Amino acid sequence: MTITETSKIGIAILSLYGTLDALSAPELRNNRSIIDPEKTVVIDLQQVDFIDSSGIGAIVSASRQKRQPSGGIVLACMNDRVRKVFEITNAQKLFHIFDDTTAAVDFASSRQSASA
Amino acid sequence: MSSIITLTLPGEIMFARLASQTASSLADLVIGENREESAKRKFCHAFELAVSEAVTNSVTHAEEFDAPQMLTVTFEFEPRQLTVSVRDANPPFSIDKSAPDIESYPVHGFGLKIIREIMDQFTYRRDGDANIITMSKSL
Amino acid sequence: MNNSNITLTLPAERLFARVARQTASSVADLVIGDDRHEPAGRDFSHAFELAVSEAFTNSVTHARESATPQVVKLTFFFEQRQLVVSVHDANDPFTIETPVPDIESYPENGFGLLIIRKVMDHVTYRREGNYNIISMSKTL
Amino acid sequence: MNITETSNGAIAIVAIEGRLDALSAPELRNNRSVIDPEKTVVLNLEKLDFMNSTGLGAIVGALNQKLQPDFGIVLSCMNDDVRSVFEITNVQKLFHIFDDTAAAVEFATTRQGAHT
Repeated sequence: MTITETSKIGIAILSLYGTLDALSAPELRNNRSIIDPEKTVVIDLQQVDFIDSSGIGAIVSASRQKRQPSGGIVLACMNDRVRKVFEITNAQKLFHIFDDTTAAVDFASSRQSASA
Repeated sequence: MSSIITLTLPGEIMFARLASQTASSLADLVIGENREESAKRKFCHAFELAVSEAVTNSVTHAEEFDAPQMLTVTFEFEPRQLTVSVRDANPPFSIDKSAPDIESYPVHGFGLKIIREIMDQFTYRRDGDANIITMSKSL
Repeated sequence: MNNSNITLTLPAERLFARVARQTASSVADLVIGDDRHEPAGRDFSHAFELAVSEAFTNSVTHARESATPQVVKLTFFFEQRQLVVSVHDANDPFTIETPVPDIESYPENGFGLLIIRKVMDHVTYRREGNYNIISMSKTL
Repeated sequence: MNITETSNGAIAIVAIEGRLDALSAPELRNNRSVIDPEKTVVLNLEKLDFMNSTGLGAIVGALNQKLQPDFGIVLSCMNDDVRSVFEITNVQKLFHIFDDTAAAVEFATTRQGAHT
């Protein structure tokens, strides 16, 4: 898996490409923006071709790093294969999920300023 | 440090496809992440094609057995090289057949030439009453 | 399509979870045949990708430290439109009757067996000598 | 493997999708337009992901059925993987190969016209 990081209006956007499983999960867990409790991060899952429970666990643990768990991680562009695994585990309940990164970033920045 | 992966399957034509896809995913691991796309693509395709040819050959030359024989495909996985061998219980054969003459519009006989062209090493040996062909390619 | 028995033996390392998963998907594609583009076909393959990825990762996570390298063996058996995959390892015994994780507590693990149970029709666990065998099957 | 067939005048356009190997080659060999000696066929290989020597043999075999070995089968849109199999075996010498299907159909139509 590769992670491309960009940022917009103070919000970090991590675009994941490839497989998010036990082998690649540590890469996400150790990402600097993920670890920073103050940083709100949008994770773009558009190019993720496979995710399993290790991948879900890494994303859930990312939100535990954040000062306000429900707003620190915002998800964007879930394809069907990714969405199915979120729904099986009910993990979609823990996240705000948007169809495109622009909407996700807007939401993230509104939450960021609201709680700053 | 090398790891051994073995795949055993019935000598039926549908399994040539399975073996070639397993070979391709192993080749993908040999390359790892930091290779650019086309080099990765070529290395994976080389193994997908070579194993497809080798297993197809084993299956198509196994007609005289009634029940399908089991084939064993063994991969030796190393940091910069992948070696794959295909073992079957067919009669002995030679891998030194020359490729067919193109002007005769041939429909058979390309498999061994393809393997020789895309693999670095390609050898054949007899082991008891089994054939073992071994192919390897390094990065 | 007669019945067919395929085995794949891999070192018990995370690196090889993808080979296990992709092989499972290829076998599932053989069972589906040409309607692999239909949603039902795609779901069937994806179910085995998930189940095998989870089972293999569990085996790796709980593999014992030992001199001899630990391996995980997968066997695939299919007949008509049913595929059975079983995962063998030499780890300590375990149970598949794990509770469903409570999502509100932001759990980080425990999802693996939940996913297997949800995507497969039948899941059984048994001990054979000093081997664990978890068998999972699904009918198209 | 899936085969979809369309036509343009007297030319049949046969598009192959997926993998052409020993398992799927019979489907191509038994295709009505491929078998018909008088029918000129453009084989559109755009969606062909993988082909081995058995698949190649099926395509050469198709050409052998045709009254016109020069243009009975015209090929279009090969990806690099498929092209490498043609080049390794030199079989590309036996075919006219085009980068897009429209050009292949035009070529086949003009040759067909010249011959009837």
